[in-house]
Amino acid sequence: MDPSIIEFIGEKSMISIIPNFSNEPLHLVYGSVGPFRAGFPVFVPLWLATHLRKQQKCRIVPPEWMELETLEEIKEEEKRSKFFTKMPCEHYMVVAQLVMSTAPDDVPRCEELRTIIKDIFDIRESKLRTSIDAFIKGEGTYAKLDNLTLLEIHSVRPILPYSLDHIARYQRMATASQRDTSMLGLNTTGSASGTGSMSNSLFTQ
Amino acid sequence: MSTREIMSDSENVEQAPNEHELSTEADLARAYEGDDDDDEDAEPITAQKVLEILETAWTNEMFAPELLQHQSDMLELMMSQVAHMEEQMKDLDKNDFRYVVHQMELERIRYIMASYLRCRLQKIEAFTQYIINQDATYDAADKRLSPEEAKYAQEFATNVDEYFSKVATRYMPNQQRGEAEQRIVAPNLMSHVFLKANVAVSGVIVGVDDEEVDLTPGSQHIIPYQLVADLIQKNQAKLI
Amino acid sequence: MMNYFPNYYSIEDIFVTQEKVECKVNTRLQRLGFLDAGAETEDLEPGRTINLPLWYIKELKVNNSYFTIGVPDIYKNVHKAVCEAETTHIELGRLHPYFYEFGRYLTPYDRNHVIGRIIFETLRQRVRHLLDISKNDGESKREHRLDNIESKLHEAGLRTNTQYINWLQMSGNHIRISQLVEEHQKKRKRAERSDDEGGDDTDTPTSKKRSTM
Amino acid sequence: MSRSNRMFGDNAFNLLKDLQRSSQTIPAFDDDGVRQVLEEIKAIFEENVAQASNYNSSADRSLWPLLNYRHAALQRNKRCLLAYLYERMQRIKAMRWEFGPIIPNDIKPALCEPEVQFFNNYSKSLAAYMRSVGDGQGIDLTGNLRPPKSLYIEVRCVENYGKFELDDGEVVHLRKNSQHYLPRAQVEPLVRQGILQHIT
Repeated sequence: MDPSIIEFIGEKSMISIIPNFSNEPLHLVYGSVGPFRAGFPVFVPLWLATHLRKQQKCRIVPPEWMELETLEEIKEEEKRSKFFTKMPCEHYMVVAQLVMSTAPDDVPRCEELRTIIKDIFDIRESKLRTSIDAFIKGEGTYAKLDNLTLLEIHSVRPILPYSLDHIARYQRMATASQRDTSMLGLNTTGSASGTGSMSNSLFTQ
Repeated sequence: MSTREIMSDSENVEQAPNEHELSTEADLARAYEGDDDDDEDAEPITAQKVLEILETAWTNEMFAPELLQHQSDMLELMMSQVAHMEEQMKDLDKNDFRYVVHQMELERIRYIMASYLRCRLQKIEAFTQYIINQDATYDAADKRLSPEEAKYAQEFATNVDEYFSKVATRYMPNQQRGEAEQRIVAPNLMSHVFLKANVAVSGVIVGVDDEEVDLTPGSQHIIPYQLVADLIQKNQAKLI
Repeated sequence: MMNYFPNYYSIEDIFVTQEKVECKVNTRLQRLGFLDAGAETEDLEPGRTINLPLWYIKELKVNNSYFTIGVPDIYKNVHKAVCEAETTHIELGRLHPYFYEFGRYLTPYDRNHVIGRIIFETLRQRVRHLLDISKNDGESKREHRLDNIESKLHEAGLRTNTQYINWLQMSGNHIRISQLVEEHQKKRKRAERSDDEGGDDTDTPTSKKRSTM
Repeated sequence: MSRSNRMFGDNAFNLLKDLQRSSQTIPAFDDDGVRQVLEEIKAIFEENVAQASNYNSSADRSLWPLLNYRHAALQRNKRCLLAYLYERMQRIKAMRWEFGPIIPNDIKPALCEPEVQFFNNYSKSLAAYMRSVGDGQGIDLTGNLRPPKSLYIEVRCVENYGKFELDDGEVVHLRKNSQHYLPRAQVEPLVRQGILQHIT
């Protein structure tokens, strides 16, 4: 899975736009949007918002959290907290990225926001690495990851789950061989075909 | 299956969203809800609901190491829905606002369906014999493979066998007992996955030493798949 | 892409099981002399030390009476580092290209039960390092530093990072030429260049029927 | 058995090693290599059968280790050979998804006849499956490969392709270096085939 799929999933988030045209509501499979009235805000899925913005048919209203002071607070909170704080939007990176790249003019202090959002992501990512390290050294096979967003999870995928798979595999092996010193050589395919088991089949044709 | 598709706004813009329903046979709705009771008037299912179910099936399928239960009823409904909307829009101007927006959504839906089925095909091709054997032990209602997939799996297995036979196996001494078994490729069910609980689930075993944990709704975890496979099946949690 | 989980057809696992292990012959083994490159006898004589491939060893019982399987020193040698949790600097790939998987196969034959523990601990200690070097490409890309499993994890990590960076630059979502076609075209161009000039290239493999279903 | 004999299974292993080293598209089917492995399998088997009759009729167990070793070698040979075929099969399958239902002419000689047969059966079976999905409504799984971003994309023509008819009957002329704004879903296969290039 690459970020374009995470973006695709995040594009379902609803966002407010101010259209410069009027239209009746549209009944999409995913639910209705509209009616559109020129100059009045209306919520639409992000994929539609960016499309309309590119066609210059609307202005995007940045979500409430996309604002310097709020994000400063979030950043400080994130630094202070041992855990992952709950983000104002579960697709904050995708929303920020799409809104700020399609409609930089609609977002006041866009560049500053970009930096601070990137900071928040980086803080969380490095926190994730540290907690992974602690978790792995603590011999666990299970961990809680509340409040992590998809893109943050993606930053350690597949390396984290794969590493855990290997570690668990070697752990099982170490434990198994300690338990049973007389066990057969392990066959990769799982069948215990030791030397004894072939006597009846070796010579049949 | 006879399905009355939902009306799309291109023809019927006045229609209220809650009337966007796929009138389904009762057993279809029950097929998903689980047939705890057999009343005839099961909730009709909306196109929106069908899409949500497919989306969840898609993401679960992407992250689960094994093949999950097929969703051919949902898929069929959604494909009819898409075809129906296409049909209704075909006379619209390509630059019409409504046409463009609906097309964009349909492309998203088509992508989900195609990606979902591709993902399943990959698993079917990788674990063919494993899946066929497994399905042979399940009741009709619990089969992992849809009838079309079952046919495909069988053809694929035969095709591979033929190739191997013509080039190699027929020149080899007879197989021993257990050898065919040894060659079956199986998924690693102990793969770690990322999980999000949909509802509260208590007493989930999370480790080899039977350690138990209660999952709160919305909580996220990384855990070996096998320990939570049943939660996915019962829709109590989803893979992320 | 799936994680390493060997099955009957796994090329990787076949490579691992091709590796040889030193074994001591415990008893005269009739007509197995050909396994001993340094001897001229028909039989394999007790006391000789020979190299046997893993694919044979794994079929032997741990307590078989024919051979004693020697545990390679590489595992003993990292024991101290593992105990001190100082494994990140070890050039694992130099010790053995399949440090983990080779060790995994030998675990049951190690009567002291250290190998199993060592490979488990070593990976556990080095994951953080793997995560870190996947983030900073180029740095610490030294040859021999990683074993085969680790290189695979590292490559996966780098790929994730590249994808993320491309995404940030919004360049990740182009439809691209299929990999096989691209490779094939390059090959063709090379061939054309080395061929005579003015060769007839209307017969390109992709030019005619191109339906997809 | 001569002293200079390499250990059993080496031919089979080399088969795999060569394949592994080769590029993504497929190297020529190694007829000789495969035959040698099959011969080794047959030879080991026959020797074991011959000795086994002695073995079974006497109480003498001294040949057991030899039989055992050769049996393992036989299994090893089989495994390498089948893994070789399995890996080739993966690449042949990939060709169906990437090139389409026709094997490029200059690749075809690399396949042996049963492989061509495999490709054709696979292609047929896949097409039948795609047509049957959704109670016969059908879906093309070789398209819609990436999340859609827009209905139309800007493309540049890499080679002279000629006429291309869109679903609505409109015909565009795809001439080398010409640029077009076309429906994404319809031109995706051409981009995949390297005829068109997706530009921003």
